[in-house]
Amino acid sequence: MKAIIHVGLKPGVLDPQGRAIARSLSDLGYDEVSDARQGKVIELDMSGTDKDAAEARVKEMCEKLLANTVIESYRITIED
Amino acid sequence: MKAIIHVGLKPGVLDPQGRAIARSLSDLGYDEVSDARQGKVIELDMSGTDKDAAEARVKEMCEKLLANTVIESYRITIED
Amino acid sequence: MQAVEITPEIVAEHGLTPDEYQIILDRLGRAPNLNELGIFSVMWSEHCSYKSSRRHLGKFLTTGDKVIQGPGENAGVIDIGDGDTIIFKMESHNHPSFIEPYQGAATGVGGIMRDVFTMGARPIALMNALRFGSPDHPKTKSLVDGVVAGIGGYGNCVGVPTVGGETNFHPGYNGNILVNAMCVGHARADKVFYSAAKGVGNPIFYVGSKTGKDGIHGATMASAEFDDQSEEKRPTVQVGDPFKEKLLIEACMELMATDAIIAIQDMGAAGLTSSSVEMADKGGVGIELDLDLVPQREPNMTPYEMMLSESQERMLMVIQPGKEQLAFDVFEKWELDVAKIGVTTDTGRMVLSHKGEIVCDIPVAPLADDAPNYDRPHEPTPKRPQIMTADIAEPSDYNATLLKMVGCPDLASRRWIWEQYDRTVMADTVDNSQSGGDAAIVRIHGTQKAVAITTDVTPRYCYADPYEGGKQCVAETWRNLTCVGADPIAITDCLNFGNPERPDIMGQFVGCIEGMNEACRAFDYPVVSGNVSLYNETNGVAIPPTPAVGGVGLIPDLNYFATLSGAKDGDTLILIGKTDGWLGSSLYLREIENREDGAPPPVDLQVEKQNGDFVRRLIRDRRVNAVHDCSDGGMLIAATEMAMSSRTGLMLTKPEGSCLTNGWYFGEDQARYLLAVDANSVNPILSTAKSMGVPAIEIGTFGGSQLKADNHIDLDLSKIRATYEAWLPTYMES
Amino acid sequence: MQTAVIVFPASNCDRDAAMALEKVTGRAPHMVWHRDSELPSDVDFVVIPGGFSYGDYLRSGAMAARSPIVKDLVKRAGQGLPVAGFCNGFQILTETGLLPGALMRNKGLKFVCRPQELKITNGNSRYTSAYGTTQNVVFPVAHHDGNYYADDSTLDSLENEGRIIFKYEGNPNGSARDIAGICNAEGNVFGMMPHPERAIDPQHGGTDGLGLFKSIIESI
Ligand SMILES: Nc1ncnc2c1ncn2[C@@H]1O[C@H](COP(=O)(O)OP(=O)(O)O)[C@@H](O)[C@H]1O
Ligand SMILES: [Mg+2]
Repeated sequence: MKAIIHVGLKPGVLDPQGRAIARSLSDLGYDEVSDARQGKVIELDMSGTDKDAAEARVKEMCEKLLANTVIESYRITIED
Repeated sequence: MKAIIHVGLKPGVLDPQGRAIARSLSDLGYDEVSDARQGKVIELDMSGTDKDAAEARVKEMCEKLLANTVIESYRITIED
Repeated sequence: MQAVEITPEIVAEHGLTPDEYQIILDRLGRAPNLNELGIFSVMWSEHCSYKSSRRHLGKFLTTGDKVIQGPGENAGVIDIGDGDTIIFKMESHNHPSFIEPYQGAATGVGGIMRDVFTMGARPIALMNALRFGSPDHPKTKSLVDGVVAGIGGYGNCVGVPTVGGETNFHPGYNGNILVNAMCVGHARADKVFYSAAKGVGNPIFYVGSKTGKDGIHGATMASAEFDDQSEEKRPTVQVGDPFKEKLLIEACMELMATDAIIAIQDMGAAGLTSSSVEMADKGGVGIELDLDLVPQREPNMTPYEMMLSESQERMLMVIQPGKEQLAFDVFEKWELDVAKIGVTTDTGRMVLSHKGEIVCDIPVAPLADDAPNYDRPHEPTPKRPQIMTADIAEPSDYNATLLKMVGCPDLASRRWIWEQYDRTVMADTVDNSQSGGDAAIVRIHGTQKAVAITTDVTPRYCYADPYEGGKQCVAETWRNLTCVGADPIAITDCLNFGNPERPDIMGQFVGCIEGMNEACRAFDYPVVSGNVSLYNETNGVAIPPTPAVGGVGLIPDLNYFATLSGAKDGDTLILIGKTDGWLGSSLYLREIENREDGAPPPVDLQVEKQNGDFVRRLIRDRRVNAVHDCSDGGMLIAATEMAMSSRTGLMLTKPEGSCLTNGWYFGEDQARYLLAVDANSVNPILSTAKSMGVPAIEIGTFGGSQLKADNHIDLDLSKIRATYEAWLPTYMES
Repeated sequence: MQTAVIVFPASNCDRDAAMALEKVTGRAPHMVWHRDSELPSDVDFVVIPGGFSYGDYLRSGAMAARSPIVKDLVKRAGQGLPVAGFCNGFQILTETGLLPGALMRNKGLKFVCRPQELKITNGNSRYTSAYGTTQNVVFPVAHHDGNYYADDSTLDSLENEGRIIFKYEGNPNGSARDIAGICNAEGNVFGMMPHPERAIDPQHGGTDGLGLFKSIIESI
């Protein structure tokens, strides 16, 4: 199994990185881009076959280590 | 429209961040995790309605700025 | 505006007592609206108003020959001659760092830098004083990791070297870590800027980042005691953008080189509220702001949110009429947000408009003048009995004892920390390969002058006896500056304590201040800036009293300075100062005997001064090769550090008639220094010392690759070094 | 002899680089703003300084490499103008493609600042000729993304063509083959992670960096 975790800043939290990307794209002439945000994706290779159980474990991992829930939120997808 | 770009290290390029995550998870007792990789997601807010045209532009942005193709590969998804 | 009825609950949520609220009602002659209440609440919070501490801070010596600006401005300013000034301050970011260590520490660094460059100084050095809980506590490791990364992440990016600091571990900080950051900057004396808004009708400019909803109520949070729920509440912490900060520094420096700025003030805690109120109050003017013009990060922000937001990297300035375009040009060049958001007025009122309505209209003066000023009851800390050295058993194995000491959390090498900080950027850090020294040395760019900087406090002494501990922390900074050959000039401080509403805590606070002040007066070493952090307490358990002191001195000529490395084979080790073998409240007692008791070593300020002046004289006369003071762990630890740093062995000989052996090695008697000198300088130095009444004795010889002491110690220096270097990385990587 | 230093938003070693150039050439360099479209015509040598251009957001050096001035820089470098990048400057040079490979996050994941011993692996290059018989030098390192990566065939050709100019003695960041500094095939473009400009004064703890500046200046 694979767990794919998207970690992004919560709405309202300053994303200096995203801003700088948007700015740089507009300098390069990509005026159609009005805003940008940057987040992380973490991909885990996992043993086991029970998706629900895996999801619960991954949720725990996010709370403990993978996301900083003071400023970040996360989304988990489990794939075969 | 929204463009979602996943940028990850190419296979064969050592991913020190991914390794560190896998190690920390195993230290925390999550033995089911055998490996981890870390990548970036960049989300762009874009004007326009033509998805194919947008995709072509975003591809250009990736080649020019958003990914370093010496070490990274990318994947683009366009959403409404 | 939607009218919110101000209930007693809302008042309490704003941290205002019924009495305080009554004063607001009296001053306004009506009930405040929510915006006005918010503004009063942050201005009258402990953090902004110093309501529990103000009357005691007033006791400090704050003036002197070299003081250009004492406490009261964003940072203190001292004169270092030739038209140069040094501007510096220390500040806490304790609570945010506990909740989100990386961003908390990072924004702490960013905030203190703004205090310094807002006064016209280019930041040239950063320091930090850190206290963590017990290494065994489950949170400690990740807090250390996050805080250190945050400090480095911000300072490194901005390109200001982080040159030193201190780090301690103690269970007393398990629930409340301390992150104190200090910034030192340099400005020409005719280019120092102040915050008093002057004149009427002058434009007010907002520059820097946009305002978001960050850390609203942060200032009140920093003044409220923690309970176990606060981790659940997860208040929004601010995120720093060091890239913006760097641009802001360069843009401010560029505009400051012109005559466009009348007054300038960074937006720190309580953001736009405290910056605008302070500027208006100091200048005795009124202020009118149109909040629609404030650059906003999110749509539909309310006046309340805008006034209370703690978004980082923002400044407020009063611009000379006619120079508006110049200001726009400079900030636009640096790609920063810039807006003219208001004007100064002659009404003495703060008037805010938003979407065509007046949303706040209050007199400025009461916000500052009527801020509560409490005389909180305080009980002196009971004196502890003195512990007799003879009552402490001697260790059976001094080799093992020394290794245990150098490898203990409070003495082990901090390399793992300081290698994450860029210490050499700006290319003025002197002797950059050496970071275990007593004080950092940073050259004034383009000159042969340098500032010496140190931070110190020994909380176990302050806990045992606040008054003696208060004297000691000031004396230790003075001593550390002396060790590098600097003339100590002035200090900043960061007073970290528990809940001031408890008389025992308030007693610690008052005791420490009085002790510090006595030392400041004895050394003519004034306080020019500082910060108070109270309510560092969880579930009724307070941190040990921790008045961190940041000392700054001047090395007038870099041809004459010293560090703890530089001892050569064949050099003699001289001990300056008297050794009684004081073990009460010592690190030895704690680490080896597991006891944290006894009176701390007394500090005789006259003796400190006499011994220190003597050592500085020798450095200036280039008669010493290396210098180190004796502090935590006593003489043997100091001598070992000198040997390790100088990469040469050392043979110590205990003089006849000296105190008991464990006290001789590990006693923490004050006012002591170790000097490495050429063998042929020994007699002249000893005889000069004698003639001046300075205790000085020869206690060892450098050379070889071992550390030996009488028949007690015989260890390879490499083994000691391995133990010393191992603890922190092993701990962090376990 | 006229030198220049390019200044990006959040360059922070620009002043240090200027000091080093002035010390060696006796003349202050031009400080060239990243938004300019052309380098001054009289320039003989360009330094891209260290720092955190654009906050190192996205990837170190990525945004700076797309700045207006860089177009002209790439053109002039192609015509043989000597260009050196230190630290962030090296990252920018790899991002522009003037130098091969990429600089990834340090293997230990931490920022690392320390005096670093380096071995001169090509003493005949335009950037090392003044070192004579000296084989090892010490420059400070201070970076978070200094882990040099290139595929094996690139590494082999760098090695075979003598384009690896400096290697680490005791690798601080996990760089492939201990690479600290490399040059292009023509030898005029050079990049390294360590900071020679922070080792030009006895008070820095050493003056080993001077040789590098002297070498390139003498070669012009
Ligand atoms: N948090 C820190 N940041 C940077 N340097 C530190 C830090 N903590 C300790 N150091 C450095 O480690 C050395 C030893 O610290 P310390 O034991 O507190 O010294 P002293 O006893 O002289 O006060 C000093 O050079 C200090 O600057
Ligand atoms: Mg000391």
